[in-house]
Amino acid sequence: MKVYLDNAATTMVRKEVVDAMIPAFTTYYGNPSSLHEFAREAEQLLDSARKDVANVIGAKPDEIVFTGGGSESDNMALRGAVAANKKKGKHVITSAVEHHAVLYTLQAMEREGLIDLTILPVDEYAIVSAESVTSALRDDTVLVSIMFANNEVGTINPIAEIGKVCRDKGVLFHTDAVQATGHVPIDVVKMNIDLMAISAHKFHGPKGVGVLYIRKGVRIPSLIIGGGQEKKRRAGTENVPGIVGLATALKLTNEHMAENAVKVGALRDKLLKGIADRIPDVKLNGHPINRLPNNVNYSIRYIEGESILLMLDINGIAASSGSACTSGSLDPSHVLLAMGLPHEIAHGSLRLTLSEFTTEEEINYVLDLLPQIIQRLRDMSPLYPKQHNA
Amino acid sequence: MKVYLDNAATTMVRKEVVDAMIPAFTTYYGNPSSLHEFAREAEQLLDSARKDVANVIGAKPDEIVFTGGGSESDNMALRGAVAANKKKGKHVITSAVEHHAVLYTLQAMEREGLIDLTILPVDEYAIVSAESVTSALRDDTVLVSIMFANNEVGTINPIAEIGKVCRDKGVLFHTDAVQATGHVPIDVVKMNIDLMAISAHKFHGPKGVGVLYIRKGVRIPSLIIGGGQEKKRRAGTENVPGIVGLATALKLTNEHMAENAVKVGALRDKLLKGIADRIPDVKLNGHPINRLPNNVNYSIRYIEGESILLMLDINGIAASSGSACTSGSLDPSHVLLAMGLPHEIAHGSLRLTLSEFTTEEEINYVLDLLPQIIQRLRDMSPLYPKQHNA
Amino acid sequence: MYTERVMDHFKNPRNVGEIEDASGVGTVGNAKCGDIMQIFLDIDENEIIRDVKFKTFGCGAAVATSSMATEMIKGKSVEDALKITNAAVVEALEGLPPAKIHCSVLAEEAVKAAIEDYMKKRDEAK
Amino acid sequence: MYTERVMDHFKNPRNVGEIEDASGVGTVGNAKCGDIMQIFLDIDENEIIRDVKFKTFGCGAAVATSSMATEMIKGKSVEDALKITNAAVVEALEGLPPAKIHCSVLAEEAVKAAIEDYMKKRDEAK
Ligand SMILES: Cc1ncc(COP(=O)(O)O)c(C=O)c1O
Ligand SMILES: Cc1ncc(COP(=O)(O)O)c(C=O)c1O
Repeated sequence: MKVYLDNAATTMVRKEVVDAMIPAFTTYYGNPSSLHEFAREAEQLLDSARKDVANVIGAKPDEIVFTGGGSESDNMALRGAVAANKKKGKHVITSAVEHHAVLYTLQAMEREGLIDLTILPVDEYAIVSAESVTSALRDDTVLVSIMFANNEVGTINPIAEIGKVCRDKGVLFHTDAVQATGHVPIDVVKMNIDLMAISAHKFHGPKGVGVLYIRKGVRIPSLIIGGGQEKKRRAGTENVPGIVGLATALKLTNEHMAENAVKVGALRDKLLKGIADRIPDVKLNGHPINRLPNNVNYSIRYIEGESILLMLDINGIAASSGSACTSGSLDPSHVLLAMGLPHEIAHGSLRLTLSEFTTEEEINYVLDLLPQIIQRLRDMSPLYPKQHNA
Repeated sequence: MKVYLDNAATTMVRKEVVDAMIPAFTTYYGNPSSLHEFAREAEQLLDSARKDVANVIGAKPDEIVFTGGGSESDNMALRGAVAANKKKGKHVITSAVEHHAVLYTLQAMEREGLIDLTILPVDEYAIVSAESVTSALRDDTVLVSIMFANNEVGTINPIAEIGKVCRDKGVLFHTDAVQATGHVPIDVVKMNIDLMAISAHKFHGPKGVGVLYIRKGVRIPSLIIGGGQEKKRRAGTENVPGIVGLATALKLTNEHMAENAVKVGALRDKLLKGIADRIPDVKLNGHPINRLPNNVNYSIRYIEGESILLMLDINGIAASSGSACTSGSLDPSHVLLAMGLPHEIAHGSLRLTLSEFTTEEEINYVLDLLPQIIQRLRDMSPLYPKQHNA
Repeated sequence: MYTERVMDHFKNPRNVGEIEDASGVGTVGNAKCGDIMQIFLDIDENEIIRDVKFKTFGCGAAVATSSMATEMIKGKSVEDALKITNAAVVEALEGLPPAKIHCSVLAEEAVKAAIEDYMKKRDEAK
Repeated sequence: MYTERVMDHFKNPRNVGEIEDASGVGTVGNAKCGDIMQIFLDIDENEIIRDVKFKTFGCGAAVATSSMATEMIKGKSVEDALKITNAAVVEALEGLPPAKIHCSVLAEEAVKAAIEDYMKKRDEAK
């Protein structure tokens, strides 16, 4: 049996999305900037994708800039917002649990002397409170970047509150919504969001294509300079098939968001509870309620994450420990450490992320196997207390 | 009849490429950074694509960085090379006929105070000579960026000579090979190239994916920061299907390069000669011999480019005037102006770019129609001399 | 990018040509900018525009705005023709892309230049 | 990312467990870094390693290198066992990813720590 529970890392592209992309590869393949029928057809595909994306997040089509993925969107937002506000100041606020596309970029900018950086701590659930943002704001603060939902532990931040705090102070607010988009309702207007990053491959769309929402009136320089595409905000021939795929996937995910939250949420809860019931000495990471409906993240004491993943993989189960980008690295998850977990416990985390294609059968299979796997590894571990061992 | 002669703007994705991509969308969809079978499958696809691309350009797989397209590759090369050589100097040399992804980026960097920029003039054929590079080199020159082949007029530069001049002086050499790759032989080692930009959609691959070749030993900072992908050189979940598509397309184009150059070259020559024979007062733009095998570019006196395109489009023929990215803009092509054409002649250029899928029937159709179209527009033109008019 | 109306006037431009011994000729724009419009008027003794022709070097919008402008003033009095605005031309064409609005301005200017030329000739003849 | 050899030792680790009243025990690494290896030796009067067991907290490579190291020293003399190198462990496993080489170092160190412990006890007993 093959069970894919690594949907926070990336998702399968759904059939409807592939079907929607194919004509853009082979028939409507013109360059939208050209001046002929092939180009107009491609431009129409772009226009309608832009409208669809705007609709889902409560934006206007003009506010949607298509990019080469979530990381590019984050980089563009951060570098752009800081460059555009040089005269006002150079203080930036972010949180300790951001994705590396935000955290490493801001830290690089700090080293380059471009910004003064405040990294807010989080509580034990990885939540960034609006109060902590408020008290960190300074007169020279130009940008606040707080993620919508955390990729490792699934915790959802009080984005509307943080947005309000920033808007009231006249400070730009960027949110990395790569994990949230398509999974929880987003309204950029009501939430006072100025800049927002989206990535298609997190909701059954293709890899290598994303969105940066830029609120009307916010002007930031381009990260990629050249042709006049995307109203001069992002150069490069538009990835028409990818953009069509992104919009198709987002529309579909959004249409079924509520029902999927229930369906996926129920399976997720079964998995959450099943693990807690069957395996001693585990600790749920992330907020129990303000949490993405598809995320399970446990620290499993006495053993190390990679070993768990390998054992699961041998049995056909795809999972993660820490974020995908840093697996292979030796550091434990910066997110779990920021939440206050001791190193040895942070090393033993297991993330299982579901999708609407996950079945109950798959969850049962995991719940059957996981306890044995954990026990086997614990029996091998010098940290596992003797009394259990007997 | 539909005739697509805008292949320098973008190309149809060939069937073999779509077929190669589909499994990466729907079956091998794992995130290559994860630790399970889905991830390993995706990683194998990446590895083999990297080898294929390296083979075609004479590079080592480690030297291939996959990006979100040609513009990103150019931006990364330019910003990266300058940032990495801050201590050595800040003088950069480029040419007046570069694509905007190079020219505008360097001009922005100049405005930002990051570089001193020398923009070399070109000859009447748009050629940048190695001698002109040599005489522009200074002790504080850190980078030379000269395009391999021009996107508008198809002229091929003496890249190996320029590469040698730079290497001898210990100056980094970047070449924008977006138009050349797959169409003319490239050997990064023999040509002494340090950095080179490639874009898949110019050789029947997908849009939104490209390559930056970075010679071993050349270290440049990332343009997009975040996860550790591409050996920490380009963050963001790898666009596995796009990369597979790029490699498949490049391999196929490369395998048939010689035969296509003959086949496409013959049709191109028929078109070149046919236009010269049938239409008076036209001027070939670009070098007659050192020229991409698929490029036709004529200035057609007394009339304006967009009108020609519209008339062609009405008759099912897709063509370009100036580069696609600036159509819609009011400026005439900076390339034609740099070649010394007067404004009113630069305004009347027509670019027809063929592909291996172009047929003789299509060329005949264009040759039949074009003279009438030109005559109609000339009859409407106040610039058209009376004696012709009679 | 162009409306059907624009494309119709581009494909079938009305009043293309020249008028020999025209009552007034107006030429505006220059080749450097990529647009030249020339308007020829034949005006009768009651100051009614009996005939109008144009020649244009330029993009699709330049051709369409010239064509539309000539239609709008044909048969009108000189006085009425002087009231033509670029906005009216754009409206008659059911819109133009923002980058092409300058073509409609050129068309307005061409009409006015031709009428001025006529007036100058008329006043000189007096 | 792991060779078949590594995966084989990870899936079926040899010599897992503890030895009560071991002749020598070595523990290296720490939980903070994500790896702890513990090696237990049973050494006979001829200084031959009669039995060896290990316990490991760590990644796949940590488990595989511990397992391989115990296999390599089992039945060997203490003198020979001291000559074990991390490179030999890596070679026996047909390679390790660069980021995991430190695990083989840990395995070497664990063996040596266990032998040192044995020697210390032996010398104290004299
Ligand atoms: C010479 C040249 N450089 C760079 C580019 C930019 O490539 P892309 O559109 O893939 O970003 C193009 C084409 O658009 C080009 O022709
Ligand atoms: C929260 C978050 N931000 C940013 C990214 C980066 O997106 P991408 O991989 O599409 O560049 C990811 C996923 O990788 C993510 O989970």
